[in-house]
Order: sequence, then C-alpha cells, then structure tokens
Amino acid sequence: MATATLPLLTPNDFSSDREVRWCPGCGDFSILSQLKKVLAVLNVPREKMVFVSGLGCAGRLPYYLSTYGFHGSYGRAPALATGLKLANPDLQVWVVTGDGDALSAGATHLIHALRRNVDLKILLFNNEVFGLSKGQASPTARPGTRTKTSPEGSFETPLRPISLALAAEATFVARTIDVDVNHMSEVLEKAAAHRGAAFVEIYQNCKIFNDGVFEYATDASIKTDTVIYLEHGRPLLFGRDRNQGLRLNGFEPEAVTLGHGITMDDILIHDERASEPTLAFLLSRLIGPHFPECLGVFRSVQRPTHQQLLDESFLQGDPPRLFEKLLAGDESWLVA
Amino acid sequence: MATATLPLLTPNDFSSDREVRWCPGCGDFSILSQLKKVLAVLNVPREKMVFVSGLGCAGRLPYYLSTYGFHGSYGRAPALATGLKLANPDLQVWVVTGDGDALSAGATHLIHALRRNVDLKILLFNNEVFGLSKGQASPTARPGTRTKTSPEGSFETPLRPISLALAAEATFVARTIDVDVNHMSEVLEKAAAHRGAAFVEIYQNCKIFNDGVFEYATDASIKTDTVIYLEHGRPLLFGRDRNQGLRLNGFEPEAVTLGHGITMDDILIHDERASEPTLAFLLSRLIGPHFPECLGVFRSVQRPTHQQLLDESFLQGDPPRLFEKLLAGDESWLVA
Amino acid sequence: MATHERRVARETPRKTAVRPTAASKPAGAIEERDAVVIRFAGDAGDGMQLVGTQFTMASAAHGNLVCTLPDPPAEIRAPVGALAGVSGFQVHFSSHAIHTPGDRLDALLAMNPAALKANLPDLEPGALLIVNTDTFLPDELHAAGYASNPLQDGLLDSYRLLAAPMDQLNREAVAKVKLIARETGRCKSFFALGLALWLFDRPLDATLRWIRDTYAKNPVMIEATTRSLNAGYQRSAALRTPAVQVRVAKAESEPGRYRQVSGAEALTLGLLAAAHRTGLPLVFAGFPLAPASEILHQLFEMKQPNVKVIQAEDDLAALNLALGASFGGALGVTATTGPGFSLQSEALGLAVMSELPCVVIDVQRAGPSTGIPSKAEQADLLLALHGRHGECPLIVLAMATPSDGFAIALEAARLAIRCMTPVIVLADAYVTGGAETWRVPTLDELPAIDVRHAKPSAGKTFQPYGRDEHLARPWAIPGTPGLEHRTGGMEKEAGTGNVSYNPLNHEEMVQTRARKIDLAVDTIPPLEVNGPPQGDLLVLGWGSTYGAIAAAVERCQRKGMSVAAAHLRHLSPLPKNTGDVLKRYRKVLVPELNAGQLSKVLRDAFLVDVVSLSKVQGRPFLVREIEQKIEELLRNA
Amino acid sequence: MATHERRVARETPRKTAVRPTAASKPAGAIEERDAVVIRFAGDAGDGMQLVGTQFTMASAAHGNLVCTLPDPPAEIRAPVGALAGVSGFQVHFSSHAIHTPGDRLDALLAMNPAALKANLPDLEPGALLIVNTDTFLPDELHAAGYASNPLQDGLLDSYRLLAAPMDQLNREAVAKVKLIARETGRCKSFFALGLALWLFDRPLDATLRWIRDTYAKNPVMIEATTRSLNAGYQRSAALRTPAVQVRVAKAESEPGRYRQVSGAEALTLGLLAAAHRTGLPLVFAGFPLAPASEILHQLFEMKQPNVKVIQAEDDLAALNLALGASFGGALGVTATTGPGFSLQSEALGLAVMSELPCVVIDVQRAGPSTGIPSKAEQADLLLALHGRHGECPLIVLAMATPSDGFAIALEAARLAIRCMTPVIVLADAYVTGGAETWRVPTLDELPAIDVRHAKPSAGKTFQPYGRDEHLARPWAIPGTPGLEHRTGGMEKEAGTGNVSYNPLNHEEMVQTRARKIDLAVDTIPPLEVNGPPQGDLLVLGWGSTYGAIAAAVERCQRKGMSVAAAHLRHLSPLPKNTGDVLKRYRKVLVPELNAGQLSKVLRDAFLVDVVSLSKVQGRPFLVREIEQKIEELLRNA
Ligand SMILES: Cc1ncc(C[n+]2csc(CCOP(=O)(O)OP(=O)(O)O)c2C)c(N)n1
Ligand SMILES: Cc1ncc(C[n+]2csc(CCOP(=O)(O)OP(=O)(O)O)c2C)c(N)n1
Ligand code: SF4
Ligand code: SF4
Ligand SMILES: [Mg+2]
Ligand SMILES: [Mg+2]
Repeated sequence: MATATLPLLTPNDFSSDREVRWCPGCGDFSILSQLKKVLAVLNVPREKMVFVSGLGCAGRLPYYLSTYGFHGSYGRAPALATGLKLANPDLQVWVVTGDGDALSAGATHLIHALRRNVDLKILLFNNEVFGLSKGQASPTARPGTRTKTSPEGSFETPLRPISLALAAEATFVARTIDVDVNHMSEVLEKAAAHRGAAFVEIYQNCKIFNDGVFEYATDASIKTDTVIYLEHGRPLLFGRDRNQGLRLNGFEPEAVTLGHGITMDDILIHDERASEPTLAFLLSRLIGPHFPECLGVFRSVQRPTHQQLLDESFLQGDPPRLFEKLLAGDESWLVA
Repeated sequence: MATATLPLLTPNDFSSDREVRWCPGCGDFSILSQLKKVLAVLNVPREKMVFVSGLGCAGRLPYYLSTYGFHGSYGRAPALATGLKLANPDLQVWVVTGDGDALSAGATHLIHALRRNVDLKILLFNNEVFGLSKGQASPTARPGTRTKTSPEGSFETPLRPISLALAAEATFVARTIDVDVNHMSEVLEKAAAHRGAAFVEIYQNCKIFNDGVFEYATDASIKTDTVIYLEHGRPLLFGRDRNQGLRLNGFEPEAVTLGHGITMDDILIHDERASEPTLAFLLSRLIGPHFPECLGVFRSVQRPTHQQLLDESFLQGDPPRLFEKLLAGDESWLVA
Repeated sequence: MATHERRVARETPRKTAVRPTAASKPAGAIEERDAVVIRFAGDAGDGMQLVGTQFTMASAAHGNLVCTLPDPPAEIRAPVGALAGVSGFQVHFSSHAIHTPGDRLDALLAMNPAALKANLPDLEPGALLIVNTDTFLPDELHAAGYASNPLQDGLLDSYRLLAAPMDQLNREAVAKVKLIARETGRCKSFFALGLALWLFDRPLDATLRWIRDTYAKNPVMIEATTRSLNAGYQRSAALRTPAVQVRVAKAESEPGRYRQVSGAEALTLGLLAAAHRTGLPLVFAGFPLAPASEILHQLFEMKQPNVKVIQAEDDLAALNLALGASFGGALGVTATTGPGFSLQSEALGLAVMSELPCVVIDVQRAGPSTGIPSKAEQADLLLALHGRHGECPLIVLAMATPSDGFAIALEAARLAIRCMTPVIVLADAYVTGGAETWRVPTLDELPAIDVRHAKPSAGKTFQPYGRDEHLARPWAIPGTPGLEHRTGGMEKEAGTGNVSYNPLNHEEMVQTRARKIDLAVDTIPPLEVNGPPQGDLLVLGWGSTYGAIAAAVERCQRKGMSVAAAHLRHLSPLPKNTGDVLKRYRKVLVPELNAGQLSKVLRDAFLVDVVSLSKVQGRPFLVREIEQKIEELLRNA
Repeated sequence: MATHERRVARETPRKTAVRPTAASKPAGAIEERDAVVIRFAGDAGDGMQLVGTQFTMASAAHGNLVCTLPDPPAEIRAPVGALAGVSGFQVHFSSHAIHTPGDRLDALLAMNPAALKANLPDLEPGALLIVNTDTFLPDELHAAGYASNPLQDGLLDSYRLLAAPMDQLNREAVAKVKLIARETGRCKSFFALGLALWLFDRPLDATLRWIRDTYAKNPVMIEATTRSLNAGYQRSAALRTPAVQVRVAKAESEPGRYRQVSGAEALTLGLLAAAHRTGLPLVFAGFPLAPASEILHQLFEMKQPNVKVIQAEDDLAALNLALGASFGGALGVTATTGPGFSLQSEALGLAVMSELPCVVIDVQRAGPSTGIPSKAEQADLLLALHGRHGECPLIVLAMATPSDGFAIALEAARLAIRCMTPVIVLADAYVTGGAETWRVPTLDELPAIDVRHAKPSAGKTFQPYGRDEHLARPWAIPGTPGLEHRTGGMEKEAGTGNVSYNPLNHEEMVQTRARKIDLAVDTIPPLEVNGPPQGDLLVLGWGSTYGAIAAAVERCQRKGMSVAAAHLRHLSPLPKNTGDVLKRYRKVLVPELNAGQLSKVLRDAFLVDVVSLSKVQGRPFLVREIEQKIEELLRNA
C-alpha cells in the first residue's frame, strides 16, 4: 500500500449511508464515532479495510462503516476473518463481537484466532448482557444481574475476557471503555499498529438491559479511585492524587496508599512486554469494589503472525512441484 | 447414597465385557487400569457412576468400564454431562476427553462447565495429537511436531490446558501423567473428592502418532530434573537431591540451585488455595527445556457448585405456584 | 346459552389499600356486530402491547372469543416517531368461533403519524380510525414521511375518524397526581385503553385489577393510571364524531374455566403439564434466539419444583444438555429458531442414535441464515424431516394455533417417551406470539403419558437395545443397579447395544429406527376432514396456517363450494389415512409459508399432483389469499 | 491397437547408488484371462496396502485397466492376528473397460488365519488361494476363531491352494543382510508382492523404482527388500501346485499419459487445477474427519504456490474460514464427512445468503451420528438438498468414480464461481478410497472457468446484489476501491444489498436465489443414457454406484434385456431432460446406498413411481445384486 499518495481521510469518510439503529443512549454510538476517528488517521485506504462481525447489537457495526464488511453468524466471526486474511493478507481486518457472541458460541474460534496470532483487530464490546436478543444473562454478567434468564440474579461465575485472552496466548490484550474517548483512541491505535492478533475488550453501556454497570469507571467523581490506567514501565498508581498504588503481598495484590512506610519502591511496575503473561493475568483479576479495575494495554509482545509462519513453513521442506508434475504423479506412463 | 452397606468393590468390578481396542503400548491402558483402582475405593456404587466422553481414542474409555456411559459427539461431552447432572444430581459424573475433543470443537463447552462449577470430574487425556483420526496436529501440539497436517512441523502456538482452565474460573485444576500410577491415583482421588468441577490434564503417550513426547517426564533418569511435584504449602523444589527450586524474580520465575546464597527462604511456596489463581497460572506457564514442568494440583478451592447455586436461586424470589394456578394464569373466568 | 353465568376468577390476592374504581359508564348510541378486528399501533414507547393485552383480556372476560397478534418492532429502541419503531397489537373478538386475528381492520387506534402511516393500508374503508391528534406535529409527520398533515389533507376522509387530543386529555386527567414526565407518558396508554374499552363496551374490572396488582408497591401510579383509564372511558362520550359504541355479543362456550393464552405460554404450560402428569423431572435448556426465547423466558417465570431451566452456552450445547438430561431420566427439552435448529443437526443425530426421549421446539423464522429475525415462515419442514446425515428418522409435529401449543407439547412428550426418540415440534412467531381464548383443562383431563423405566430382571443380561412392541428400547436410568450400559453415537448391535461394524446389523438398525417412527402412526389420530368427505377440492395445511385455511374454507363452503379442509399436526409419521383422504378429492391445494415443502412430501409419498400455494414474505396468509386461490381452482375445475 | 507403444515415465529422478535389479524370470505354464480380481489380506502390520498399491501400479504400467478398493482396518492398531486388525486391498485388472473393483475374488492372498477367515467367503470356488503357511499356528488360529487348522481340515479343498511358508522363505532371502526383526518383517510384504507379480506375470520395474526412491537414504533396506521381492518372484516356480501363471492382456487405450489415481487424489488435483486454471488463490480449510481427512492430507502433501491449506479448529470453523476466503477473492473449499456436514448446516445458510463461491465436499459415511466411521453410504443426499433452515437452495454434485473426482472438483469450482453460490460435492469412501487408471489431461485440456471480478464503473453506485444473466451477483473483492459493500446473513434488498425487512423483497429474493440455481441447468450437460433410448427399464443412479450399475446393466444388455443405465452427477439442479428420460421407460430402478433418497426426489419432481433398490450396510453394491434386481423387475414386467 503506497501511503504517500493517500488522500487524507476524515472520520466522515468512514460513514456509510445506513441509518444507525442502536437504542438512544447506547454506548455503541460512542465507540463507532471514536473508531471512525481512529480509522481516519491510520493511513490505510478505506477499501483495504474489512469489518467482520458476529451477531448482536455490536455486530451491526459494519453496516455503519463505508469499508468492506461481513456480518457473519453467531460467534464465528474470528474464523471467517481468519479465512479472509488467508485469502488476502494485505487487508486490515477488524473483528467486532459482543460478550455473548465471543464467549458463548464463539469462544473456541476466538481462542484459536488468538493462539494462531492471526493479524486481526478484535474488538469485544462487553456490555455484560445479551442486547440484541433482548436482555438475557451473558457469560460476563456479574453475579446478581437480573435478566429474563436470571430472574433472581445471575449466579454463574462470570468469565473475564482478558484472563481468557491471555490464557489463549494472545500477543496484544487491552481494555478500554465506551465513553472515555481519548483512552479508546489511544488503545485502538495501538491495536491497529500491532502486528498479529490484537484483542481489545471495550466496556460498553447497554442503556436498555444493563444500564450503568460501568458507572464506577465513567463517573468522574469516583473513577480516579476505581480505575488504574496501565502504562508500560510505569508504576501502577491510581487515586485522585495518584497516591494509591498496587503492591504485591506474596501473590496477592494489595491496594495501598503511599506514605506510612509505603513508598514508590513498593509499587508494582507495569510491564506489557513480559515474556510470560503472569502480571497481565494478575491485573486481569482485579475487580471492584476491593480493587480498581485496569484500563489500557495488559500485554503487547511480538510473535510472528500466522501469515509469516505460514510463509516460512512454505519455504521449508521440498519446494512445490510444477503442477504438470503433480498431475502426472509419481508413476505415469505414455500410450502413444 | 448409603455407604456403610456398600459391598467392597475391586478394580475388576469396573471392567466391562468389551475388548479394549487401543494400540498396543498406548498410554490409555495405564490410565484405564489406574482409574479402575481409584473407582474401587471411592465408596460410590457402580450404578451411580457415569462416564461421558467425546470422540477420540480417549473417548472410547466408557466402553471399557462397567458403569453407565455415554459416548457423545465431538467436543460436546461437558454440555451433555451438565444436562445429565441437572437431571440427576446424585450421580457421580466423569467426563473423558482428548486434547482435540476438548480444545478444538469443545473449548466453549469446557470453559462453561468450569465457570459454572458443575460437579463433574473432567479428565483431559493430552497426547498432543489427534489419535483416533490418525495423526493430525492438535491445539496442544508442540511447535515443530510433524503430523499429516503439519508436514514441516507445527507452527501454531499451542494452548496450555491448565492456563485455560484457570482462566475459565475452574475450582480444581491438576495435572498428572499416564505412567506415574501412584501420582495419578492421588490426583484422581482428590479430583473425585472435590465438590464442583475438577479438571485434570493427563499427559498421555500416543504410541503411534506422537511417541515419546513426554519421555522427559517419565524417564526415571531425568525426570527428577524435569518435573516438579506440586504439594500444597510446600516449597517448589525439584532435582534428584531436591536441591533445586523455583524462585521469583519480579514476575519471572527462575529455576535455581540451593546454595551460593540461595536459601529455602527464596523458594516459592505452593498454594493451591490462593484466592486468585495467579500463582497457579504462573506454574502453568513453565515448560521445558528451561523449566521443569509441574505435576499435581495447581488449584483447589471451594465455591458453591452449580447445583447448590441453582437450588439457592430456586428458594429466592416468589415460591413456585401450584400447577393448577399456573394453568389458569393471572386472569381466567368460569363459564358455567 | 347466552344466559350462562359468567364470573371472572381472580388468581392473585388483592394486596393494595388504594382501590381503583371504575368511573360510571357514559351513555351513547350502540351498534351491534358479530366480530371486530382492531389494531392498536403506536411508538414502541407508547405501551401498545400493554393496551392490546388488556383490551384482549377485557374482551375475553366479557365473553367474546378472541384471537390476537402482537407485532412489536424489530428494533429494540428505534428513535421516537420512526417507522421502524412502530409497535402494533391486533385483536379479533367475536361472538362466534374465529380462526385468525383477521385480515383487514375494522378499527385502528394510531398513537402517532408513523403508526398511522404503517397501518392505514390495512384499514377497511369506512372503518373506525382513532387518532391521537397531539402527535401530528411537523417533526413527527416528517419522521413518518408525511409531506402534509393527513388530519387535514383529506387522506382520512373515507374513515370514521375519532380525533382525540390524547396527550392533553391525559395530562388533564392526571394533573392532580404528582408524576414525572415519563410516568405521565405511561398513563397515556391507559387513557387510550379506556377510550377503546368504552368504544367497544367492554368492562373495566380486569384492567383495574391488573393495575392494582402491577403497581401494588406504587400507590401513586395506581391513582394516576386509574384516573387516565377512567378519563378515557368517560371522555369518549364528549369527543367528536363518531362517538358511537360498538357491541359484540358474548359467544357460546362449553362450561369450564377459560383464559387467554399465547402460543409460547401454551407450549410452556404443555411442557410443565407433561412433567406434572408423568412425575418426570423436566430439564429445559435453551439459548436465546428470537422468537423462541419467549419460551425460555416463560419457563424461567413459571418456576416449578422438579423443573430445571438453564441458559446453555450455545444452541448446540442446549440440545446436548437436554439429551444428557434425558439419559439421566428427565424429559429433556430445548426450543430454538432456524439458525439454532440448523446448528443442532449433529446433536439430533446423536439423539436418534442413542434413542432417548427429548423434545426440540423450532419456532421457525424467515430464513435462510439470519434472515429476517422473528418473522413467521414455515420453511424448516424439510430440515426437520431430513436435516441430519445418514438415515435419521424422527417424529415431527407442528402446532396449529396458539392454544394448540399445550396439546402439542404433551403429544410431543408422549411420543418421545413412548417411542424413545427425539420429537421435533414446529411452530412460528405467528402461533407462539399470537393468543386466543382457551378452555383450561382440569388436571384429570390431562392425557395419559405412559412412562416405563427399565427394571433389572434377575438372571437376564440387560439388553439396552432390546425392543418393546413399539420397537422402543428400554429407558434405563443411571442410578439403577443392574442396568449399567453404554450408549452414544456409534452404530449399535441390536439387543446388546454394543458398538457394531457389522454390515447386516447396520442395515437392520437403520430399518428398525425407521420402522419405529412409522409404527408411531398407530397411536396418532387419523386425518380429519372439515367439509364434504370427497369432492372438488381439499385444502390441506400444516402448522400455523390452520386459522387462515379454516376461515377461507368455511367462507367458500358458505358460498356452496365443494371444498374441505384438513390439517396435519403430525408430519412424521403422517396419519395413516393421509393418502386416502388426498385421493378422495379432484384437486388438493397445499398453502404453505414456504416454497412448497409439504407439497414435496405429499407428491413423493402419494404421487398426487397437489397444487402448492406459496407465500414467503415473513407474514401469515390472509384469509382472502386462500379464498381467492380456492375460487380460482374451482373456476378452472 | 494392442501394438501401441508403451513406456513408463518416471517422474522422480533416481538418486541412489545401489541399483536394485530384477531377477531373471522363472518359466511356468500360463493361462490367459480377460480380467482378474485379487485381494491381498493380512494383519494391519503386514503391509497389505503397500502390496496392493504396488501390484496395482505394476498392472497399470503393464497396460491393464485397473480398479482398486483398499479396505484398511477400522482400528488404528488392533492386537496382532485379530480379526479387527485385518487389512485388505482388492485389485481388479483387465484387458477391457471395467467399472468396479469386482464382486467376487478370482484370487486371494492371505497372510494369516484372520485374513483367511475374514475374506474366504468372497472367494469363488476353484479360485486361486495363496496362503502364508507360517502363520497358521495355534495362537493365530485361535485369534481368528478357527477351531482346527484350515490348511489341514479340508476347508480349502475347493480352491487352488498355493501354500507358501513366506516367513521362512523371506528370512532366507534376506539372511545375508543385516536387519532387525521388524525390518525383516517389513520385507515379507515384498516377498508376497514378488510372488503375486510372478503369478500374474507383471513386471518388477515399477516396484524396483519405488524401492529405490523410498529407501533412498537406506541402502540396507534397498538391498533387503529387493532380495525379498526377487525371492518371491523366483521362488514361486519352485512352490507347490498350482504354480500356474495367469496372464491378462493389455487393454486398448487412447494415446496419452496415464496414471493410477484415487478418488481423494483426483479431487485434490481437481481443486488445484481449478486454482491453476483460474489463477485464483485456493484456500482449503479442513478439520480431520475420516474418510474426508485424506483430502486434507493430500493438499498438505501437494503444496503449491497460491494454495493455502489450514487445519481449522472445528468443522464449523472450516466452512467459515472457506467462506471468509471466498469473500476475500479466493476459491474457498472445505471437505468433511457426515457429522461435520451436519454441523456446517448453519454456515451453508450464510454462504447461500452472502452468495459467495465456495465448495463443500462431503465424503458421506454410514450414519447417523458417529455411525460406522469410514464405511460408504449415500445417505446425505437429502441433507445436502434440504439441510438448512429457510428456503436455502444450492448446487449439489456427486462424483461417480475415483477419477471423476478431478472433473467434479473442476465442475464444482466452475459452477460456484459462475453462479456465485456454494456447491456441495457428494462422495463416499468407496470412490475417494478406490483408485483407477486415469488419462492425465494436459494443461490445455482443462475446462475453461470464467472468473469475472466486479469492477467499479464511474458514476454508478455499486450494486452488490445486482445480477448478471445467470442471476449471479458480482464478486467484489475487498481491496478494490469503489466497491466497498457489506454482506452477511440477513435478508438483502435486491440490488443494493442493504438489510431489508420488506416482505415482498424477501419473497423476491427467495425466488431469485432459487431461480439462480435452476438457471444453472443451462450450463450443465443433459442426462445421457447408456443403452436403448426407450424400453423396459432404466436404471438410474448417482454418485459411487456408477460402476456397479454400469457393470450390471452391461451384463443384462449382453443377455439381451431392454435395459439402459443413466447416471446423475448433478443432483441440484437435475439435468433438464431428466423427467423426459425417466418417462421413456416402463420402469425405473434407482439403486442407492441409502433408504431411497434419490427416489424421493424423483417421485416428487416427476410423479414417477420409481422402484428403489436400497442397501444400507456401509458397503457398496455388488454388481450381482443390481443384476438380480434388474432380472426380477423384467421377469415381472
Ligand atoms: C445460532 C444463534 N444463536 C443465537 C442467536 C441469537 N442472538 C443474536 S444476538 C444474541 C446475543 C448477543 O449478545 P452479545 O454478543 O453480548 O451482543 P450485544 O447484543 O450485547 O451487543 C443472541 C443470543 C443467533 N442469532 N444465532
Ligand atoms: C464433528 C466431528 N469432527 C471431527 C471428528 C473426527 N475426529 C474424531 S476423533 C478426532 C480427534 C481426536 O483427538 P483427541 O481429542 O486429541 O483424542 P485422541 O484420539 O488423541 O485420544 C477427530 C478430529 C468427528 N468425529 N466429529
Ligand atoms: S439493546 Fe443495549 S447494547 Fe443493544 S443497542 Fe440497545 S442499548 Fe445498545
Ligand atoms: S492412536 Fe495413539 S492415542 Fe490412539 S490408541 Fe493408538 S496409541 Fe493410543
Ligand atoms: Mg452483550
Ligand atoms: Mg489427542
């Protein structure tokens, strides 16, 4: 892709002619508009971008973008996108999925796309509920969430998308939130720049069926205490005055306040490039109310992409035979 | 289940009349015979036991046991077993699966059975290859494994079943190996005793398609250096003279030799009951040749079982209405 | 019989202190009708589903026979006033038996311009049109795509218009109650309801009772909604023409307890009844997929001891869960929709091979693939019959009307258990979402379902694949000593159930599994004909087209045509006399909401050149469409 | 034509220093035959597949026409000597056209008692029986279930027995080479092969060349196996009666290059040819599932630039991967077997809705569910035709013979691309595992496949669901500026491809998708008849029954019966003249390896009362079975 000659694109260039059909107040709007801004600065021509999605409110996103798009079936988008990328490695392929789509029917496909390190940008809109199907419990629903299928409150232990992605050998794992538009841009740009599978969980408010679950992380009056912004190589601090931090007590993380003998040296330093994802895993376990939750990049390491490995493998072993030779096989004979 | 009146069972009581159809030399034989020994001492009547399996060589196991059994479809055994347990919570239900069965088609079902903490004993026979389908790459195949579908050697990053089970919120996670019969008994007995989902990875040698891949962990001449046996509350030591151990360097584990300033105090202590599975996760990342691999119980914590939660939830909210009342609905009228 | 005593039974105790009371009834001119079709339409936020349901309840309690069709918008929340956000609810109430919610409207209540725009085409000329004039403002008109105001431009001249400034009248009604704006808005639907109840001379009691129960913890809302309801009921007399009341006489019904029931409710109750009747645990595993999710939701709501409901991790898991439960001795059931049903193909094969009783409800929707979510279609018939690899026969039923859901669920359970086989029940949103008046059976009217668990018999080796007189294998429940056995998806040796690669055994088993399904025919009723036992034309349907076909055929019969109707509830096996019946008519018409799937089945089975009437629009047949086709066929006969 | 020059071409260069050389040919009596059916049978470890393949190669290179059927054991490794571990390989070679690997055996080579036990029933009385006597020891006899030694108890009296102590003779042959026991064992198969080659007067060259290439890095094994082979070839003369040689003359063939090809190889080569011919990338995504895995393995082996092969995470992923690849502009292909094919139902619906060219090969096996792995059956036809929710038509083809795999793969690619639709190819282990002689096409003989990628056209908005004369929508490849569009599983508006809930648009699209498939009929050949153009009986088949039907009909024709054969390679749409052809015969017989699935299709489509001949044993038809049915029908005619 020649980048020099690319015309400058604006976010609006990424709008399709379709009317956006989410509920008023849905967090998806904010994600869509921020995404368009990010796409506009990536220096990738529009026709080289493809958005592949599964089913759910999140899954409608491709209709609202003027790129190529494929609205697949429930949970299978990562597989479809992998095939697309195999056919056409030049494309920048994004996968848009929901918590239900990705973690109920689709968990297998997600896990395998990650371990293969297929060069996909996977955005999981996590609203902790099934939106499009009208309000049932999701695999990420917090205990106690009341839905049509959990009338007394959900009691199954929720899955943590970040923990799972890390266990699935993902090379890039991050989390951001619908309304924190600057943070989202930053994370999406990093995901776009990553070579290999980039997994981004986006906390997203479902206005209708799960309104306000992420309020603690969006309400300016408290979010300094409830959120840690991850920065590579920097101590894990939080709090309005950044005087609180995480330290390790054996393998148990502890939220502490600086002072009274606790110094910056006690505070854990974030390392998104660690050879093993143990710290990232630990951070993925932090949830309120006893801990702040982490936003930002949990892990970002380099590993050859699926395509690179495939190409390398092709060069190994015997070179391919001429097609005529293949046709004739190992033993053939002529009848004159 | 009245236990006092139970007749004493022998391993042989658990043999079915079917001829065992694994390849001579297959690790499955050893697992089967050890399993029968364990079953005989569990004090559970044979008719209360059910073995549910998926497809693969491992999946044939139920045929060789005289308990109830269900040989289901590819990858779906955890779901089928969950339904069985719902219908009949009194049963002791075992799930037998292979690395392909559990982690390719079946990953979604496995993950959900674990997070729900369904009271199932899940045995994953990991031979790092597709056996029954005659030798293709498995999701756990080590890089470089040559199979019919990886002629130049597998290049996809393998999944680690233990990492994945931990990320799926499993309450009991362990690993053992086909030929180490005492260790296997110990682990299987603990799994059977666990209330909730117990996940056990069993390293299993496939004589035909992946022979010797676990030799380092079975060969008596080296296994002391290549294996750490996990013991709760005990330091993570290994080596013929137990003079080597694991210590933590930041978040990076290090294999060290005691002496030269390194003392027992530096050595990590295993804790299978930690509130979060971070240490267990770290241990699940250790692989040769730079690290010894862990055998034993990675994690064992108590959380209410799916059945318990279901029962509790039933007691919450309004009591069930009489069926007659339900039939008549909220508004009905009589025509005389 | 019109003198039958009728009283409304209340099932829920009254808990509230504030007692809503009905306003006194204003007087007016009254017109008698046999039946009326009315549709309530408004913005998704206007509470039309509530208005429709309450109106239906009142009509049913009043003694009419009732048939309804909700039509909620596809969007969860469309922008206010948009066409995509229009929510509709149609009610057909009458003094005689009716079969459908009605083709064309005798009355339309439109809460805003979009609702008018979307529904006006269905309104009969001269029919009653009730409009909330307060919403006919420039923005709303624009959103609905009206260039000029239809209230003024003559568009509505051919209707009996009742123009009511409902926002304003409602605001006045609740002025004295302290409400926030949103609550005032909610009251507006009660105003509309009150107006409709007055117009059609229905009693307020049922609605008042509902208000009391629903807002039991919110006396302010009880006060407000009661005021709105009464205001609508009273104000109507004062409104502009045509303030004429319409009255539909009570219908004659057999004695018994009656209620309204939707198809989804009926199916749910039928499943619960099967559990109740057999004493078996019921395990229902579902994965949300509209419109089948409604059954899952209902089951969560109607909680019962001995019934376990679980949301599975996906559609395939759902059927595996159900099957595992059946193996464990429960009645395992799942409900899904096209995409999930396709996914379950593999698991159905396992169910056929393991010969366990389970029930799969497929609420068909317009496909293929994601298609048009929730729109009705009957295009999964061939999938139900043939959609599994290998020779894989099973029983297929289809429900004909909303209340038939109850009977069909029981029938599915009966056959599954009797024949040890999965049973598929086909439905669609038209029957599961629709509702009708239903005589509630007493417990001892529930049909017998014969459950025989295998018992160990001393000295004999247990034969898990032995057969009884119906060729059913024994149901041996884990936990029973002496019956330990293994089942699964591999071919079984007859009798022992051991895995067998024997070619002749395989052929025998393929034939046995097929014969088992064929034999079920002995326990199902013959195909009945409504009309002359032979003649020019038979109209044969299946599933949700029942109502439209019945109504069309009755109309034609009244016109003196030699036409009969018959309806298949059993699609596999077909009733024994199906071929005979078909051959007694010169022509056979098969109306289907697909491209002719039952036609294929009949042509193959009986070599009869049936005529297919196909409609694939995600919408049910209109009575008129079938009527016209009948007339065309008989004209050319 | 028997004088045609024939020389064997070697495709692989000779690398070895040690040159194996053929022993001089011993003399003996010679008997001429038209054709011979021989089966090699032994323990899984006895190398029977190798012996069979090499024998076939030698026969083909010698100039016979050849048809083979491998029958490997179901178990990966059964205990040595067990019946479950018997591995067989059948070769039919002849001087004239043959259609099947043969019903009954003219010769059997049995390496141990189990092999004898399992295969003796198929041996013609008086036929040649070659036995390795060294294995007829008490343990082996017991494992095979023989109470007494058949070599001694008269059981074999009616055969021409050639009793050879192969273990011993082979040991002597390699005594001078330093081998470990396992290697000596492996050489035994070469001894057996040498013996067979001598008996049937085949040349050793091809095998010697194979030995050289295979053991290029192991001169000791070259030495040893060559010795064994020669010993078998020479020793035979010295063996006990009947040491008579049998000779089958060369067949007449068109000029050209020939090879042996299995169905799996032919399919693979056909897919690669499609990629080669079109210049499109080929993306093959497969999930292992016997017997389809063979195609996946072949593709990994025959690596080619522009071809990507991936093992998916499951069967559903495989089709989604293929579909994603098709969207990306490649030819997306997957191959599976019953259980995986059932799972793919949902994804096929998506493929139909997104109207993208992809190919799904279903190597049918005995079902339902896990069934009997790898055994041949044709019971997925109705699943292929109807196994998706909604009205979901697509193209279905079936391969008739092993070499037809090449043509059918190309035909599938052609139709998928031409019509923008998924195409299903039905096969089974009988055709994919079997092999036959095949004239290798030259590159310019490959059929044309017309690929038209959409191009932006200035000033016009791109219509992703516009249509060409075949009703195909444009294939617009991501990366092309100006053609950005969205597709997926929701109903599309005609032309724009936008999501549409419009009822009439839905009906139009349902009809368009169906008509598109119907229209494909214009590009496929009419059904051809082999035999009289009208008459008493037509035998109509599809898929792998081709050979047995052709052979049976030819036999009956030779007996003077008025019977013709026709074979369907296109099942959806059916060739235009199918109905006409059917109606030209008094009776139509449809032999199928299922319970009568094509019969149903034909009865429905043409209202013809076809007679079904059904066999569901996981085994192909014997020629005799069809012949008998033909005779029976004509007797009763
Ligand atoms: C096979 C299949 N199963 C189920 C569904 C129904 N379905 C559509 S969207 C959805 C839930 C989506 O939830 P999520 O992925 O969290 O997305 P959200 O709507 O919350 O953005 C479900 C269950 C389907 N379309 N297909
Ligand atoms: C739907 C489906 N896909 C694929 C298969 C084929 N299959 C059977 S066993 C197997 C691999 C099993 O591997 P694993 O689970 O590791 O078990 P192992 O044989 O190694 O014990 C496969 C791919 C199948 N039976 N069904
Ligand atoms: S249902 Fe929830 S997630 Fe879906 S569009 Fe509405 S607010 Fe957004
Ligand atoms: S293939 Fe491997 S895993 Fe399977 S039975 Fe043989 S040795 Fe065991
Ligand atoms: Mg969601
Ligand atoms: Mg394995």
